[in-house]
Amino acid sequence: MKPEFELFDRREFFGVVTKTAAILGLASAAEANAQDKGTANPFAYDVSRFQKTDPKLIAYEEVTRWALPRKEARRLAIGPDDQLYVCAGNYINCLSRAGQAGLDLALAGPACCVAVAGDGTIFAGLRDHIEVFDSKGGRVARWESPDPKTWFTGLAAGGKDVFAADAVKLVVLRYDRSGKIVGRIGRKDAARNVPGFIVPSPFLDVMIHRDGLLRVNNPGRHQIEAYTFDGDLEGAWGKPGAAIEGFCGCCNPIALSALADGRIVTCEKGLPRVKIYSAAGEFESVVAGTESFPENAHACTDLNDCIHGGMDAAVDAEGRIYILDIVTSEVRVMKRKG
Amino acid sequence: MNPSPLHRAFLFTAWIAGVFTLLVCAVMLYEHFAAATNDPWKSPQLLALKEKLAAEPKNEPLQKEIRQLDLNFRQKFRHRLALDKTGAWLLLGGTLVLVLAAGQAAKKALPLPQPKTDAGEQSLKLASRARWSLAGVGLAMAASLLIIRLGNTSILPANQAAWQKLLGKAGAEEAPVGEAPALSEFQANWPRFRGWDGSGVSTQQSVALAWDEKNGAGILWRSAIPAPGHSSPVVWGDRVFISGGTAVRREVFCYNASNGALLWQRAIENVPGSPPQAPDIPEDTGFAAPTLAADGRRVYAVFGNGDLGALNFDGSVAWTKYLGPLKNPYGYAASLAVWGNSLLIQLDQGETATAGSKLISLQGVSGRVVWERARPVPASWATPIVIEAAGKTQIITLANPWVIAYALADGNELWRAQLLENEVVPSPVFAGGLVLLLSPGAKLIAVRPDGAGDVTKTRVAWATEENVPDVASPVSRGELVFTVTSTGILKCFEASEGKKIWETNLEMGVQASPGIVGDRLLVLGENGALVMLLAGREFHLIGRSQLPDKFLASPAFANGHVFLRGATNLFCLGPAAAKLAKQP
Amino acid sequence: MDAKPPTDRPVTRRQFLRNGARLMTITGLGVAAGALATRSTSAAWVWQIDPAKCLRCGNCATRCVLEQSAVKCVHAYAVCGYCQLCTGFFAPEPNQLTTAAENQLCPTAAIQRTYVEDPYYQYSIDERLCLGCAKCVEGCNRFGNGSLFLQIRHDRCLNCNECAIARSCPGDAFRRVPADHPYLLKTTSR
Amino acid sequence: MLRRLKFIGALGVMLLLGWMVSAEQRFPPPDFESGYRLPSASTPAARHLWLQYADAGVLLAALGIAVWLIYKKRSRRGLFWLSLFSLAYFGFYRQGCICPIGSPQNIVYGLFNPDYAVPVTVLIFCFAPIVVALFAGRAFCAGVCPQGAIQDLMLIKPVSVPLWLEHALSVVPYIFLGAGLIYAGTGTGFVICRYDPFVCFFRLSGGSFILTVGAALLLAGMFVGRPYCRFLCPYGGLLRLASLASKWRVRVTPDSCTQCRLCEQACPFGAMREPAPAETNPDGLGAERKRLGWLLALLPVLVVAGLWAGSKFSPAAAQLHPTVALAERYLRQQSAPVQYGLMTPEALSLERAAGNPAAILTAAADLRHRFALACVLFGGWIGLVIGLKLVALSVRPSRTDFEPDRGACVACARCFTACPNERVRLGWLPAAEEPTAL
Repeated sequence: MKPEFELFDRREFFGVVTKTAAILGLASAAEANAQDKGTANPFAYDVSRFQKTDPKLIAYEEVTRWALPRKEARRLAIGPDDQLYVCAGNYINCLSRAGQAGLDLALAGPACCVAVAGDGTIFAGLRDHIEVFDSKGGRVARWESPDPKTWFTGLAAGGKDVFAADAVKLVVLRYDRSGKIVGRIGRKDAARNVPGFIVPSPFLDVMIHRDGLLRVNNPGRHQIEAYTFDGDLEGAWGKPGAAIEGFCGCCNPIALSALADGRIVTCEKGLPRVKIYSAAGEFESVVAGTESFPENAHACTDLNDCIHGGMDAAVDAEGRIYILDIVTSEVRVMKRKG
Repeated sequence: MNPSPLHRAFLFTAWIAGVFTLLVCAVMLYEHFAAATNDPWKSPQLLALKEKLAAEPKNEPLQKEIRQLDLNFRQKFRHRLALDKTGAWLLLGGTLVLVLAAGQAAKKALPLPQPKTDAGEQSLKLASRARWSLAGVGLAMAASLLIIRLGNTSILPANQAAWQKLLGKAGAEEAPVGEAPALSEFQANWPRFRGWDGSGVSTQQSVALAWDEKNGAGILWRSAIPAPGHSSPVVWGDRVFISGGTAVRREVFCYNASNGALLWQRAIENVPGSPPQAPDIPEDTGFAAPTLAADGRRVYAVFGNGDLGALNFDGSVAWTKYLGPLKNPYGYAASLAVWGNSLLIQLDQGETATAGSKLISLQGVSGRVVWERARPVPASWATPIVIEAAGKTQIITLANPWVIAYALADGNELWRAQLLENEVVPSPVFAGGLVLLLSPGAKLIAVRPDGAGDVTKTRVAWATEENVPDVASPVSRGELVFTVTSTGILKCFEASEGKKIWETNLEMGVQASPGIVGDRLLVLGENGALVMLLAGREFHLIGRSQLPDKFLASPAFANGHVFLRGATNLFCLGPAAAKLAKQP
Repeated sequence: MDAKPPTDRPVTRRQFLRNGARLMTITGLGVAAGALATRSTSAAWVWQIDPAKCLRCGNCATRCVLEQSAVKCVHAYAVCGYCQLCTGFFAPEPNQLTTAAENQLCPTAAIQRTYVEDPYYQYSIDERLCLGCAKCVEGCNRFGNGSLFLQIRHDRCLNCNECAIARSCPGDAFRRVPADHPYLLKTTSR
Repeated sequence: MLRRLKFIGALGVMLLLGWMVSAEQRFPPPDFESGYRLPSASTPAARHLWLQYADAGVLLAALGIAVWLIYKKRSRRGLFWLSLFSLAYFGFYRQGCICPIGSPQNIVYGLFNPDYAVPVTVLIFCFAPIVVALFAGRAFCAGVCPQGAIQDLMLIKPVSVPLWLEHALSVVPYIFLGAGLIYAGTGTGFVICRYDPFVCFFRLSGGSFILTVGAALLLAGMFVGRPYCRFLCPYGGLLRLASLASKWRVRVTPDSCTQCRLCEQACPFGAMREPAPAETNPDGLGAERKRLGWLLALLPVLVVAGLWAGSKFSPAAAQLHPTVALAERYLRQQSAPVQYGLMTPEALSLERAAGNPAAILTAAADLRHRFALACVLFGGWIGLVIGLKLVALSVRPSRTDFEPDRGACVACARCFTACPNERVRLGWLPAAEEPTAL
């Protein structure tokens, strides 16, 4: 044992110094390894494999696309004259198939949905009421809703009836052309084994199919339901799933349209994609996959919710599909390959 | 010395504690590294199984296996957390024992006297050694700086010019800025709230008005205003601009200055990002309270819902921008300021705590944000002014409690003073080298704009406690300051030291800020009474006229005319009617 | 540094210098304090996450100085759709809509799914289990209404002078907020 | 333009609340039939304000007690227990933040960032120990600082560091301080807190790097007394300066020094200084004077060199700021794309930058500007520190007794009992055995 008090012991001192240095070296090495180099995030929510679509399934190609004159587009419809009617902001725009702007109807508030009847009558759905214009754009009528909470998100106009989908009250209202409510379709009703709609976000759509039945999307149940005008459930199909043949996420599909031969076009948000199913509900082909809507796919994650994402589609006489991207306010015109 | 049993005991304890501590350390380290694969969200095994299940969804045993494994891992995880906690405490305890025991073991006896060494030599040697080793440290420092410098390969631009180029690229489609109209042009017109410098003082030498108590004679023309609003007229050349709007639609109106014809009206709408549902704003303020600004090429308008738009003089939309929802209890009302090529917006909102207030400088041509500065203030309603003082172009902003001056060029703060209280509505003016401002209802204050940092103590020329206005701004040519309260008390102060010279009661409600043309002071009453006085050291009424409307907006002076925005009509008064004027 | 004025004069001189230095320092501190008086507050600051800026990168789970992060997932029930198939609760491609491990998204099963009434389910966070990894937040935002979001829980946060997560936050979502309004919650308005 | 502000003030407040709900109503939750009511998210409150003022109170009290123990009681034992208390309270109970060591950063940050107002408690934590040091030396280090206490506790077998090395390394804290302040002023972060080696022990958790560093320092601390306090602690540097001008000072013995050299090794922190040699040979003196002159001339040169070096250093220094780093990564990504993993912080931050490059780049440019200035000052500061230390080292000490160096002494009171006079005073030795000076 060495004497307690010599001035200082170089060996011991430098020993300590070197040890410390060594430990520090090790530490920094450990830290360097600990620091992730951006190679992987163990908590990543991974849907990347669903964002690529198998090209063999894609049956359509983009002919052209044009930006809309007005922002905040929500839905579009195609009139008898093959004109596009887009509700955007507080307006209904009428556009030619080439995207030439025509009629420009101002509304009291933001438009949520639009439909055009065979005689050219235009129905504009606002949050809580419906405005009716003649084909020249002259205001004809204003139909109030029965409930203050109402939030119309889908419209369909037939010969004698107009159907309005109310996403809050979870019902499709059947109006006659005079604006009188003649029926309520789709409300939960065990007796008629109607399951009832589940609509967590403002995307309930309704359309009249050529087979004379209504088609309504039931996003919460991931299915499409067929109703008679009187509200009898005639059938339903569709299953959840991020895979291409299913309806992804919590609440899809969000919009419907039909081809001349009765096949059904569906739109989804979250993984924005447009697909075609047979009238019976077999998955058939893809019109446009998630990879073709980058902004839209992003919108949901950027805007911190998916209420502002989404799209709508309509089909013209030639079977071209017009896709409205409500994030970019663009319309894409798709036509069948070959 | 031979170690006592006590000493041995301590030594022994120290050893035990040391070994124990090391063991605990080892265990914890092992756990730490094991965690790399054992956490449920990391385990490759579990992930693989889940993949497998995706392939064969009906596989019951596989499902069971996954559940079991997941449970195990989660339990392991909780277990590890618990272990870490206890481990840490054990470690702590172990170390404590180790230290205490070892400390006792290493206890020293009282030192023995040492032989004396040559202190002188010692200290000299020491000093020189110390100096050299210090030099060593210095060199090491320099070396490490050098290494870091060399190791760093920044591809960010090194100089200002390169930055500008880069930012230009980043700014994407950069419209050519173009040459701003000369200052003289701004002065000849009425480009913003209270004129080119926001002082309410006209550059024209005189205005000839007709006086008639009953039906306001001397009105050159009047035109109906299609939409409600409180924004004051701005005038450029032969155009008069005002704004109006409601929750549904917000528009800019352009009139012909010579005959009052409505040239065009354009709605600012479909602004990207602007919610379709306009916020609720009190009637009193409405959506069109902020006054427009014009720079000879475009007119700019901001509305209470946060929509900002630039229109070309032909009425076409140049660009629009959404400033975000404006959290303002009475509705946003600060007017736009324009200076050269830049458009300035004082966007004070919310509470100090919510930190939403900012001052924004935009490029007039493109609407691109040049700079943006956060402001530590709650909502305010005063309009900023731009002044040339102390060799700098300064932006003077008022809000409770700070008066803050920013450099126009880069938005950096120049000086600030804690002078204001309550809800700040009156705007500042710059006259006679002093920034004159009102602490609503409480004080008239003059600040020398040549300070830096916090100048509350140092640059306040004078402050006069008086019942001063809480809405209308002051007006001054430099030697006298005039203020008029909401109840019509008109006061005149000495600009040099703030002494009150005279005061009178005009017996009318006043919301509009007064203006000065030549040696005349114009005060516009809420009920339409237009009063002209001599802007002098003693009270001298020249004339009083009655206009058939209600007036909240401040008058504009241009082309020898006076433009007044009423609740329903836009008025132009002027010398064409001079023949009926009985001027003193 | 232990600098001493170069002098062999009597102690009083050094004493004098020392007193001078002390006086100057004290006045200096006084001035500093005065200058700061205008920039100081009697209140305190705490860290908080701005949900609108959060990018769900997972740092909150790994970077907190606490072994169990002080950041937890918070649920704004008023914004929730009470979905049967909650993308914040279920993995992207759930095998069945049950709470079985293989279907859950949360790595620690910290989300409780309770039946309310057909067809609605309530989802609530068990903070003792939550890591703050934001996996569910991403799921909810991507497909749903974004009712799940991260917040710093002040019963756990040590309020470090420098927040280790804030330092590494890719969204620059952390900021100091007044301690009397310590949360930035999502509401039905925006 | 606004009417009757005052009168609708109350209304205004209500409308503000009104704004909150009416801004843009989102899609409502389903209306339940079962009478289910929406729960609301719990919001545990932050630590009470009064508790923070209580902390400040404890600090002041502890400082007072420390001074009393050092100067009146002259009791090492008392200080030991006080430091144990501080370790328990400020260390393990308060878990570090906020402590005086980090507080100067808050103040600088507050000065250069208008959005951040410095809490009063922080002002107290920063200034109180310095003021005390101006009168009574480093009482804070002695008994109040938890970081100091934990090291002091670990000290088992002191090895005296050679004095020359002690001197040389004593400039490091000032350089660390400089770095801490420029990073605080530029809003980059609080590096002094980031690299505080002991807080992780107080919290019983921390990053692997800092844990290892802390452990290493503690191990070293078993032999080298208070390594952090002596060679790193920036706040210690401030207190060192303050105590140079302190009114009272720690003395080995209140009575006269008998030059018995028994206290020579009593200080484990290398603060003990021996009396200046009486005899001085004139020629040597001349040489020293000349050297001093040269070093004084060198001082400005060093400062200028520092300024220059600093200016070169600034781009690298700016890299530590997240925004600058992001701008950097963004530009690199433009030229040479890197594939980052799914949803990794890197990838996400890049997406953010791509969303609005102009904003990020403008901010980065702004910061680079700030750093350019800050780093020049930093460099100059380094030059100044080293230069002054050189000068100080070339000045002849004029000590007549064995006494602890004013700056270096942490007032731990260990040396007191090493002095026979003190022992006599305490009655441990009979006066007869009082050793005479050698």
